[in-house]
Parts: sequence; structure tokens; C-alpha cells
Amino acid sequence: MKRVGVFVCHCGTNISGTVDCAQVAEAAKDFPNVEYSIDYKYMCSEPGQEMIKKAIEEHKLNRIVVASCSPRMHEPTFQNCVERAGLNPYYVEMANIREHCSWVHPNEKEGATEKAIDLVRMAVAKAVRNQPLQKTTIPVTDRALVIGGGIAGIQAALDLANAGHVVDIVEREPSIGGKMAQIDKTFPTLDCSACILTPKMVDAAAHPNINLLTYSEIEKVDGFVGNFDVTIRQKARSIKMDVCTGCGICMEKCPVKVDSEFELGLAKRRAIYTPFPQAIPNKPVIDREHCTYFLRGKCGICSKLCPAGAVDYTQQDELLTRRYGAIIVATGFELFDYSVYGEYGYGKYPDVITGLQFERLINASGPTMGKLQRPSDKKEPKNIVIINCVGSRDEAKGKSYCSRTCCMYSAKHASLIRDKIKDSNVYVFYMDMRTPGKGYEEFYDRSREQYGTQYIRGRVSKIYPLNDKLIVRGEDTLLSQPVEVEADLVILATAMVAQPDADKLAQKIGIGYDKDNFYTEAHPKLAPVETHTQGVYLAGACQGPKDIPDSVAQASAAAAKACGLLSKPEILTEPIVTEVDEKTCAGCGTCLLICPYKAIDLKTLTERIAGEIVERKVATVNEGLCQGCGACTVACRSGSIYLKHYTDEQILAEVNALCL
Amino acid sequence: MSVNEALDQKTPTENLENWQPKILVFACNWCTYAGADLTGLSRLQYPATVRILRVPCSGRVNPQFVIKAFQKGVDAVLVCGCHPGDCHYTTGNYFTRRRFLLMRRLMEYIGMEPERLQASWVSAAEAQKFQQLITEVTEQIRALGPNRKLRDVQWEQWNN
Amino acid sequence: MFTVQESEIRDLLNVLNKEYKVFVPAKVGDESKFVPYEDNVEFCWDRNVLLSVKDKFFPQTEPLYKFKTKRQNLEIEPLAPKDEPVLLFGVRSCDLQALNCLDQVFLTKGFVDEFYRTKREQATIVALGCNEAEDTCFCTAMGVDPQKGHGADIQAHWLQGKFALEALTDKGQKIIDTLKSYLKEENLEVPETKGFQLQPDMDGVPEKLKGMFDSDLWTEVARKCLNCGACTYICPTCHCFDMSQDVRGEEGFKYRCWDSCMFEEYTLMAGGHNPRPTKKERVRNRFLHKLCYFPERYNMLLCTGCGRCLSVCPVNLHITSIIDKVKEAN
Amino acid sequence: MKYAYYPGCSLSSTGIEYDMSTREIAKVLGIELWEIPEWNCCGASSAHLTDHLLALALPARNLAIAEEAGLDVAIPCAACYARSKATEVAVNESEEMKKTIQEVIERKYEGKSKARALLEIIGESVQGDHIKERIHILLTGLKAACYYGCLLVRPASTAFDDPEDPQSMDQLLHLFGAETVDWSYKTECCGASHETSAKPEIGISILQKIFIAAQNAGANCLVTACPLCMNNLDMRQIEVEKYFSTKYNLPVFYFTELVGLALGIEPSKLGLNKHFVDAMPLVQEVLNRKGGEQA
Amino acid sequence: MGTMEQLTLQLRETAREILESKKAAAVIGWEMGTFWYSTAPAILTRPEETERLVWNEYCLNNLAKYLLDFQNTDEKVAIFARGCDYRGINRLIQDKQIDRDKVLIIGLSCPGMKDDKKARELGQNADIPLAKKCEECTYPDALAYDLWVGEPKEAAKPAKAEAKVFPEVESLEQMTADDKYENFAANYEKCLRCYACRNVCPACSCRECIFGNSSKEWSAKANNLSENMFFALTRALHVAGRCIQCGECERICPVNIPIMLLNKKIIQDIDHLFGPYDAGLDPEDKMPLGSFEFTDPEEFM
Repeated sequence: MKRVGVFVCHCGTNISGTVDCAQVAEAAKDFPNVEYSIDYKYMCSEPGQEMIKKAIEEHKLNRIVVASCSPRMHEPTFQNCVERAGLNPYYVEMANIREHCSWVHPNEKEGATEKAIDLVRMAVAKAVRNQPLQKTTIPVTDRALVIGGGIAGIQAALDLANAGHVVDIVEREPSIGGKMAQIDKTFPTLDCSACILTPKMVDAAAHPNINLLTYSEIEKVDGFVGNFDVTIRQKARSIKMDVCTGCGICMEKCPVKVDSEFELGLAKRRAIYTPFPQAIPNKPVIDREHCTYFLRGKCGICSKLCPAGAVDYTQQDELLTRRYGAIIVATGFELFDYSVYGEYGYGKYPDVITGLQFERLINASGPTMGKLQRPSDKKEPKNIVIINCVGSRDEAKGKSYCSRTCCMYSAKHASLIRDKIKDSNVYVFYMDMRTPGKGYEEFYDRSREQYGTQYIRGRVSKIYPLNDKLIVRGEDTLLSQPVEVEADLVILATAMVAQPDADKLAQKIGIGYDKDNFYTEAHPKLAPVETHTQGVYLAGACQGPKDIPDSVAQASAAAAKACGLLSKPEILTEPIVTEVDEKTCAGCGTCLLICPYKAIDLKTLTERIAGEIVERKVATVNEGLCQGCGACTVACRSGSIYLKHYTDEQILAEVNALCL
Repeated sequence: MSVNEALDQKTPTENLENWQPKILVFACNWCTYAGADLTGLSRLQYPATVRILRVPCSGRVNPQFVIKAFQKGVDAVLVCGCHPGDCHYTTGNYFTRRRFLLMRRLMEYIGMEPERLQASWVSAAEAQKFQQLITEVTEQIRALGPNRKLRDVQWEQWNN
Repeated sequence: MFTVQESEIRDLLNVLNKEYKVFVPAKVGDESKFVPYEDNVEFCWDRNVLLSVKDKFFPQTEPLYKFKTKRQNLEIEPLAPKDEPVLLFGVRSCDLQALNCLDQVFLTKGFVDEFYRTKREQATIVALGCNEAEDTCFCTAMGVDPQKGHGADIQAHWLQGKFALEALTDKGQKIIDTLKSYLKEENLEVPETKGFQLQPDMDGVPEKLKGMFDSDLWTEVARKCLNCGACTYICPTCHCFDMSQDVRGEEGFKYRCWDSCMFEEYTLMAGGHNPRPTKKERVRNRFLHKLCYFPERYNMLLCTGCGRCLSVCPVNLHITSIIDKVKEAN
Repeated sequence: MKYAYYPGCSLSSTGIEYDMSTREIAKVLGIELWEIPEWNCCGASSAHLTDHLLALALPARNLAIAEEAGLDVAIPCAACYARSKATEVAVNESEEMKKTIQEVIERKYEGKSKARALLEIIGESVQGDHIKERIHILLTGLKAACYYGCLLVRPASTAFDDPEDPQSMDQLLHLFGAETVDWSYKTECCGASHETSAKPEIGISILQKIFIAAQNAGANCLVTACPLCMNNLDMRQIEVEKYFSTKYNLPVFYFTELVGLALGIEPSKLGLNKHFVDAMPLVQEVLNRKGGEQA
Repeated sequence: MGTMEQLTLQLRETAREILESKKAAAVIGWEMGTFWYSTAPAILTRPEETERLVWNEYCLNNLAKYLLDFQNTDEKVAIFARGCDYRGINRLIQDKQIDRDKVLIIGLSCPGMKDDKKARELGQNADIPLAKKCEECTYPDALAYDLWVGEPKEAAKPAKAEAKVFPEVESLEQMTADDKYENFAANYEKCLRCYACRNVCPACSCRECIFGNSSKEWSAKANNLSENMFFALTRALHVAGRCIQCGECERICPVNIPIMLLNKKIIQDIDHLFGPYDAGLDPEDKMPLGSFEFTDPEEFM
């Protein structure tokens, strides 16, 4: 038997100033199932809530309607109040007679009161049909997965591990370190990138709670928050990790020379290689596409020479499946392919290089041992031109956004060159200098004043070779005249773009991505490191172009969020989710197409129909994934899948109550 | 007893002046409902002809609710939700858009005046737009008068 | 026997219309049904109407009483049936026999349905003989005389451009007396109805059906049935109904509405069990009810051979072929 | 193939050789050119400096006449082509602009008749091997620096060739046996009207850069598809030589003249004898070689 | 012996061979009905029954939905399929009610069937027009099949897709709002709620329909104009983007309501709004209301 209590709030004078609350309470008395109806000055106050509790006991009420402010404000308040009185919180229904009534119809007192009565009648009709719902709990596996072993991934893993959680880092390359390992110095402090990165890499490798799964990729991600079943493909290294000592003999003797990806084509590497000397794990990998043994079955020098007998050509890819409570995506960025720019030579001129290639040239452990020289003729360049915004802020051929970091690392490059080659001339073509961080503007001033970099505000219209020089034609918009520089070396500050396979990984995990394939955060301001998929967090440049300080900050934030999730053995899930009536579900699968969270699946049901054992498919909802949007319930023609607390019958009751 | 005669009992056409249109608004919890709250917070006024029904997402609004509402005597229905791309559930309003692009044309096809079923994206920040929308729709419906189409008049027919 | 020229029939009906609410068989679009008589009505004399007079006595939706609940107590206000003398002009013999079947259900065996009874008493019926049978007709095989309507007040015939009226009851006689001025006394020879293509042989079928509950004839027959309600809603003898209510807040109307044994929900029990789960059982039940159970209870077939179910059935499932199959079955 | 032909003002005056060679090679290549009756000036740079609508309406009238005849328009001159293309795009992009233009020219123009550069048309018409028999002599010995100028392949959105590194003229000449050089001044400005302005030395220095680049690339002649470029490169070459007291001796051809030569058309019919920088010696050289390497 | 008679013999032969060799547990085709102009679906399980099969100009019924009766058996079922049956089969496959490898499709080249109601009126030797649904037919033959009866025919490719326009929908759209409503109301005033249109429709394959289940509170059992319109509009919305235009609902309605007017309107709108789409051609394609595009037309800004 449904016994409804109606409580009309004055909200001081906010409501009673326009709506005649006594009349509303009076009118509510003869709504169906209403046993008790009262109006009071402040329902949400302590005495107000006491009044509700007392009324529940006295009149044995089992449905509560509170006509007051917006449920977005006080629904939790009244739900808790009712729960304390021993009633299921979902028996509460609110009628918004403040924001939607008294505040917006100040000089239509009669109309506002009539509207308030209607809204209460709708709330009563819905409350009468509300079912008790329990928050369910789902277990949380205390293990985190970090995808991507760059600085962001390493930082997040360290924070999680230090908080006592077990973490797996999955890194596609043979070693962790990511793009930062390629960088020489870091702005604004110019301290050496390797010096601040490698210790963290060593910590990560040594940390008892962290497992490194390098040379591995994500194959499949199933499950939901707290219970992600992730299949990881460990690509065959052809080296027995436990046996290899990392002595490096094999790498010296291997006859095959191939362009080194780490050195961005500026140097060669062998078929059996470690990307860079400080690689972690410092154990080589055989590149099966170029290794003679794998191509023509001959050679095998490395296995012969290996003192520890660690080389094993028979190794195969291994698929490893583990369950994780939380996932942090830190897959980093890639550089924009500037070959679309005919102006800069379509990538044909060897002495036009990217910022990262410059980092390798000037890096002590780089191909030229830190000696800056022109890739074409190895001579030391005198006139160097740096061009900013290559691919950034260019809707025609590049990306529409600003990549945030190029201004700073161009200033750094200029300072490094001027520091290394005293008589060099460095010209930086820029549109706007953007120096948003701490100490950034001062760093830019130093590069200009102290190091004597010449900043030219204007675009470069054309680079073309003349004898062994590169003629850089541009424009100086401050002097409003064309400019021509005979450059020995041109460095392009190319845009930061998402990894080429970023969208595929996003589809595997089930997170959103924007038009540039950067992953979409749940809310740009209020939830920057979370995603719409509960339990999956973002860190670093995969979420958008950013520099190392921001990436590290985001990594720690994502780790904190993940700790919040992993610290509890189980979490409560919102009970407003969908449910399937298996009797009427025909297993047509239309709801599966609609669900943005892949929360619905088809399962096989065996039952007796008219004396026969029959197997048929029906939909089944994973309560962990379902967020309760209800789009599937409209697609279901037979109404077999319904959204608890917003069922068809409940909403129809409100519609019918509207027009009595 | 024809449909119109029955309805005359319910809303006699003579006193149309103090007839108040009854407009049902389906508002999605994350955007339009919050936008309506903001309209209240900013004390923007609009006619008291509208009843807002909260749904988790505009994707939850079944076109059959709209027909049911007209059967029960509502004069206009407004389906509101987040702008495409803003949906809290990422894709809910894309389905709403397809469903109500078809539904509006179908209702117009059977003779329902197009103003009586409208849809509009109102974000949580567009208090002004919500106020304007409600005022505009109310004027349009006042001009059209009470809705007779799809009305369930069995109750009136049996009453006398 | 009294005759009137076909051309003057409208004046005759206008006279009757003053005293009664006259219904006549008329063509409306592609269908034909009984409509209140008006001058611009397009008569349908040459064949039986698609929608029978069943819904004049047993309407598809009929409010029974109004109720109001206030807390625990309940007030019920019965709805007085409208007294409206009705005259049905031109009802065929098969439909009248169907009416006879409905009479058994609603008026006999100790239960009288007030709503049905008042409508039945207020109705004056002018039967109309059939000159020519349609291809779907087989009323003679069902023991119905196409030229003599059961329970009619006046028997009319449409012959040589004239209507011949013959009083069967004193109510009919009184009517003929009032129409004397239009009528001419003359005897016309009533020909025998011809053109019957279907001649099912009914004798012995009801008894044989008693033993055929488990015959697999029904599986074969039911395979093609769509299980829609077309045949039951068009059949003049089908009388099953369901009860429902139209509730607004604390008030409501209880009403009766047609139901069909073909619908799955018809025999769905509260617990979810359904004694007739598949269409085989339902098709079997429909024919057994018409040709076996009803005759057993009221010794009268519940099929008058009007042939409507045959013309309406989407998959051409018709009772005469069932009867033939039952005859052949061993 | 039939095209409406829009010669434009230059081809009736300073660029007469372009017109003569175009008509000649069209005959041989089987391209029917129907000169637009009473065609009007395309407005070139002066129109769109003064009034946007005027700049669009002027070419619109020519295109409208061509559209009435159901023909696309073959336009040799780069400036006329650029202006006509701008009109065609504007009309197709906005209904409202189409209406205003139609009001101004009092004619219907739906944007169906397309403005096509002659270089593009000739390039297409010589595809396929049927052209092989037509070639009388191979242009061996010619090392041409193809000069596209600023308007022919810009703006990028509507260009028929790569605006940074166009190849269509190079490929066309390769078909006729000529050798072309890879140089980086293909699409640089030729000084346009600076020569006639107050500071001629700006134009001269621009031209000088082009000649040096061509010489460095080893070219022995320049080939262009725009009468204004021809005007500057050919007529002013002597002036630049005097100014910088150097010698370039780089004859400048219209690509149509060279195609005509290869098709065996008589040099004077192509207007080869009308150049400022005497082109005949190089032409004679090529013709003399004719005996040896007949196609 | 007209080709139809020859085909009938081939039909029977094919069916007999299938049943005898147990390739399929049942064969679904047509058999003669009561009168010369009527046929009925025939679901045969024994080889000798195949003599009842017929192929003439009145094989009007769509057979696809009978496959639902064999959901619980795991043997194959053979079915004769014209274009509309083929699209019906795809409709059921796409709705996951049957799987393709349990259906043996026997293709038939359909000449377009005659209108049986007109045949009854005009008599045997009159010139009887095609049925309305066959006049408007766009896919007379099955696009894919396992067997073929009649001279071999390579599978027709789907027609070049462009947005369809229906004349009767266009003319209705021109009318004023009140006339449109009057026309619509007059049609559905006649509705008996017998649900024949639902039970014949291959797109209506729910286990329990909301109209057959009063606990769902969507519709009342009362037969009044408003409830009938609710039923009509709801069914139109439920088959939106899925209706294969077989026209059966309109053909078998006992009171001749032009039901396809609603379905054609939605089909036309889908074509113009989301791109031309023919339901039931390929079970893998994206259903218009089961998917969306970011670039869908925007009217609600």
C-alpha cells in the first residue's frame, strides 16, 4: 500500500513569495495515495528533516515528495534524510517549485501556484511508482596498468607504486624513456634531460611494485572499472632477458646496419640493438625485419658470440592477460610530418631538420657526440634558422591548435647553439612568442639578450638550395619588409600530434578522442585527467600537447585519482542503471548498437518453452559499465530493457498526472 | 458525439482569453535542466505555461511519450538536451537528433501544427536562450489555441 | 406480401426514421457496413456488408459503470443504457442467425447481460433475403435459409426492382400498417438463392470433432496462420470480450471491449503460464469452439456460413476446408 | 574537343605570338576554339583592386556566353584564368553572390561552364600515344627552365597543379623531347608592373634573380604561359643585362610556340621571330638537329 | 504450358528433392487457395506434400516471417524467395531472429503479382491489374540465394542509391494541416485493432508486443480514434528504418487502411536526411536509427 507524504518548502520567502505553499499542501491532500501533506519554512534545515522523519514514523509513509528547490541541489540531502529514517532513498521525489517556478514567475502568483500544484502532482505520480534501489558494489582489483613508458607513464607508475599499489608499465619500444630520452637539455632550467629522466627510469625498474613490460603492446581491453581484463602482446625480443647481461658484444659484431628510429635517421643501428645506451631494460632486441638470420636463415653471429648464450631465435610473441583495477593512458605524442609543406622543400633538403633531430645532433650521446654539424656535409653551421609553428596554428595544411611547447624549445635550441658556437647567427621566425610557464618569459629574454638570438616576427615563405646554402625567404612584419637569410641549417619546430594509432587504442579501451585523435578528458576544467569511461585516466601529451612539467603534474594527478579508486576493495555503483526483462527480450541486439559504453551484451539462455528445452539469446547489462543514459530503452521496441528509476511507466505516470 | 463537440465541454472556445496553454518540456538532467535552474537563479521570467519533466538524457525521450502527451491533452511538447558533442553520455543526443528529425516530420505529415512539437539544444549555461525559447513557444501556442489533434476524448464522451 | 418500388424506398425509410433510428447497409469507401440512414447514403443491396450488425448490440468498446475511490471507500455509478429505438433495415439471414447465437450467450442459461438485452429489445429488424450468394457464402450448409431471417420482425426481398415486405411479428405488422400508404399488396414469387460455390457437409462433424483434440490436423492447419485477430473481429458470432478501465486520478470508467482467442494474452495467466502457448492450440480452439463446443452447449453451430472470415483472412485459412478435412480424417 | 576561347587583351597586342601559336597548335591537335563573341576585359589586377563585385562580374559575362553555348572556356593568359576561376568558384559557392552577379551582367550564369587554363587543356589533349605520329621534330638540345609565374598555380585550393613545385609544363615539354631543369624560381614573382612604376630597380633586381637562378640551373631558355611574365623576362632582359653589365642570352618562349615547333609548324607562323631576345638562333639549332633525331 | 506452369513443376521437383535428401526439414512456398485468384503460404515437411506447391500470378503472401516458427529447431529450412521475401529474410537476420546458415534460399524471378481483390471483382477473363505493392516494387528478385528455379540469373546488384520520392506522400504533404489530420483520422477511425498488420510484418518480431501486454501501460485495449492513432504512429516509428516496403500490411488490412502512407513518409525522410537507404538488402549495413553521423542535419541549434 503506497502512503505518500508531501512536504512543501517555503525556502524562506524564495518560494512562498510567489507560490501559495499552504494552498499547494492543501491541494496535495486529495492526490491519490497522499496520506500526509504539510508546508514548512525550511525543509532542508535540521528541523525540517526531523519533521520528515517524524512524519514517516507517525503516518507509516513509504513515499516522500519534497516540493522545494532543484533536485540537482538537495536531492542527496533528502535521500540521506529519508535513508536515516529507514526508507529506501529512491522513494524520494522532488518537485522543483523554486528555480522552475517561483523564481521565474514572480508576477504570475496564481499561475505559479497552479503550476506548483501540477509539479507536485507529477512528483507524487512518479513517487508512487518508484521502486527501492540498492547501490551495488563491484570488487576492485588492486593493480594498475600504465600504457606508455614515457616520463608521464613512469611518474604515474612511481606515484602509484609508492602508494603501495602494484603497477605494470606496457611500453611499445624496447626501452622505457619515451621522447624525453631523446632530448638533450630541458627548458627553462637547461638541466640535462637524461640526468633527470634516467634516475626515474632506474627507480621504476628497481621498484618492487612496478613491472616493466617493454617491447609489448595492448591487444585487447575488456571488462569495466575495477575489473579491466587486458590482453598484452609481448613481442618476441629473441633474447632471453634473464640470461643476458647486457654486455653489448652482439651489438658490435652484428653486420646489418639500419636507420636508427631513436636517432631519427641521423645514425645507424644494428639488427640486434638497444635504442640508446642508458636504455632500461638495457637488454637488446633483434629487429626481425632486417636481421639476416630471419630474412635468409644465414648469419647467426650474435648467438655464436654471446657469452651468456642469451640469443634465442625461436622465441614467439606471447599473449598475457591480466586483470587491472585502473588504467592510466600515457602514450605520449608524435611529431607532425612536415613533408606536406612544399615551402620547406617537402623534406627533400637534408639540412632542414626537426627540433627532435636537432636534440639528437646536440646530444652528447647522440650520433655526433654533441658536435653540431650539418647532416649533408658534416660542416659546422654558422647561420642557423629556426622556424616556429610548423604544422601548428595552420588550418590549411596542418593542425588548428597551438602545440604549446615549440616557442620554449626553440628558445632553448637558440640558446644552446649560441652557447656552443660563439660566432653563429641564430634567427627564429615566429608569429607570437608564447611563454606561459614559471620562468619561461625570463628564459626567452635570456635567449634574446644574453645569447643574442635574433627573433624575426614573420612567416617563412620559401626555402630553396643555392650552392651549398639554404636561402630562407621570409618576411619581417615588424619592419614590414621581406627578409632573406643564407642559412647553413634550418630547424623546424614541428607540431605535436597524437600517435598515429591513437584512435585504434582508444577504441580498444573504449575512451573518446577528438578530431585530432587526442584523448577526450571527462571535463576540461573539473576532470582533466579522467575520461568518460570510469577507471580510465589520462596523463601527458596523449591528452593534448604539453611540456614536461605539465605532463609530470598530470601523471601525479592521474596516479592520485587511480589511488582513490584502488585504495578501496570495492566501489559503489550508481543503481540507476538498466535491466533486462528476459521473458520479453527477443535478443535482437538493437540496444547493443546504441550503448556508448558497450555495457550491453547478448547471452544465451536455456529454458523450457511449451515443453521443449530451448536456447535463445537475450540482452544482459553490465551494471559496472552502464551509466544510466537510457538511450537503449527507446530503441527497444518491446520495452524489454528499462532504466530503473526512469521506467516508461514512471515517466508516463508523470505525463498522465500533468493533464488530470 | 464528435471529437470537437466533446472537446467543447472540456475547453469551451468562448473563454479562450484566460485559457492557459499547457506545454510539456522534456529536459535532460545535465544540460537543459541545469540551464533552467540557471534561468531561475538569474531571475529571468517566462510564462507559467511550462511543466519540466527531468530525464537523464534527451536520448531517453521516447517519441511515444510525445504522442501520449498529446493524447492526454498537452498543447505542445518541447524536447531539450545538450548540444551535440556535449552529451554527458557522449552519444545520447545524436540519437535524439535522428529520432526527432523524423518525428517532427511525421507529426507534421499527420496534420499536427509544426509548432506543437519542437526540439532545441540548451546547454547548462544558456539561461537566456531557455527563457527566450519558452516565451516564444508559449506565444506560438497561444496563437494556435488548444490542441484538438490526437486527443483522447473517450472520457468526455462517456461522461455525458 | 406488400411491395414498394426501389425508387421510393428512401421515402419509406424517412418515415421510419421519424420513429426509429434507422440503420441501412451502405458502401463506405472500400468497406460496407450499417450506417444511420441519411439521404446521401449509398446503399449496398447486392451483397452482405463487411462489418455485421454485431457491434450494434455488442459494441467493440462499451463503458459499463463509473467509479470513484476516496481513501478506502468506493462509489460506483452505473451508466444507464440509452433507450433509443433502433430499426435495422436489410439484415441478412446469416447475420440474423449469428444474432441468434449471441442471444444464447448473452440472454440464456440464467445470465442476462443488461446492456445487450436493452439494445436487443429496442431493435426492430427488417431481414433481407439473398438473391445471389457470393463465392465465399455457404450459409445453407450451416442450416441457414438465405431467404428467411431468424427472429426478424419483417422479412423483405429485393426482387425485380421492388422491395417485398412480409410481417413476421405483430411489431412488424404494426410497422407495415403505418406504411400502408406506400405499399401495394401483391404476391411475388421468391426465387431460390443460387451461386453457392462452397458446399461443406456438416453432418457428423461436431461429434467427430469431439475425438479429434489430439489429431495432427491442427498442426498442419495452424502452420500458415498469422494469429491476428481479423477473423474473430469480423465474425458476426464471435463474442469474447475483456474488461479494462480508463482511470483519471481517483475516478474511472470500467469498460468492456472485444478480445480475440487468437491473441497470446487472451489465455495468459497471472503466473505467466499459458494453457494455449502456440498458435496450434489457438487455431484448434477457435474451430472446436465454433463447430463442437458451442453446439454441445447450445446445440447450435457458432458459424452461420457468412464467409467473412474467408474474404478477410490474410492466409486463406477457412472453415469449409477444415470441415472437409475433418470429414476425411480417419 | 570544343572549347570557348578567351584570348584576352594581351594576346591581341603584346602577346600576339601566344595567340598565333595557340591557334596553330589547336588546329593540329584537333581542338576546336570558338572565340567568345564580343568578349570583354577580364579586369585583371586593376578590377579587383578597386571593386570586388566588378572583379567578379567582368569575367562572369564571358563565362555566361560560353555557358549559353554549353562550352568550357580555354584561357591562355594566367591573369585572365585566375580572375575567371575566382568568379566561377564564387558563383558556385554562394547562391546570393550568383544572384547579384546575374543582376549585374543581366545574363544567366549558373557556374556550370568552367574556366580552364590552356596549359591544362593542352596537357590533357596530348596524353595517349596518338600524339606520337604528330611530332615532326624532337626539341632535343633545349634545356628549358619552366617559369609558371605567380597566378597560374595559385591559390592552392583551386590550382590545377602543385603551387610549390608545379610540373605540368615540364611534363608537356618532356613529351616533345625537350629537357627541363629543376630550379627554385618556378613560381617567384617576375616583377610584374614594377618596371613601369616609380622604382624600376625593384623589378630589375627581381628579374635578375630569376635569370641567375635559371643560368645556375643550366637552362638555355625560359618557357612561360603568361604574357606579362613573357613581357618582363623577354623585353626587359636586355635592360637587366645592361643594368648589371652581364649577359644572359636566355630566349623566352611560350610553351605553345615550342609545342608548335615540335608539331612541325613553320616558326614564323608561331611568331617565333617577334621576340626581343632573338630566339631564332636556338630555334634554328633545334631545327638543324631535326635531320638526326626524327621522332 | 506457360512458363509459370513449367516453373511450378520445377518448384515441386526442387522441393521434393530437398525434403527427400533431408537438406532441409521444411520447405516454405505457396499452394492453391479456395478460389482461382487465391493462394496461401504452404509450410511442407513431407516430400509427398510438395505436390501442393504452386507458382502463379497470385503468390502474394510474404513468406519470410514463417522462418520464426523454426527458431527452435537446428535443421535447415528451405524457402522460396522473390525480392520481397529475400528482404524479409535479411530483416530477420539483421534482427538476430534467424541465422543465415539455417535458411536455404531458393531464388525465383518475380514477374509481379496480380491484385486478388480486383480479380475477385472483375472475374477470370478480365484484364487484372498488378497488386499495388508489386507496381512500386524496386527489387523483384533475391539478391543472393542458394538455389535458383527457372533460367539462371546472375544476382542483380542493388539499384544506384538515390533519395526516393513517393507521389502519394508528396500530394499528402501539400494539404493543409487540418485536411491532413482529417484524412489521417478518417483512416484510423475504421481500425479494428485486429493487429493483422503487426503479425504479418517481418519487422515486427518482438516476443511480446507492447500492444499485446496491458501491463506495459502504453496503450489501452479500448478501440477509440486516439488509441488507434497511437498504435498506428507507434508501429510506424518501430519499423522506421527497418520497413522493407513489402506492402503486406496495407494489402491484408481487413478495413483497407493505407498503412504504407506512414511508412513511405518515414522512408522518404530517412533517404533525404541520412542518405538513401533500402532496408533488408544487406544484414550487415547500419540501420538508420541504430546509428548516427556527426554530420547529420542540424535543425535544433
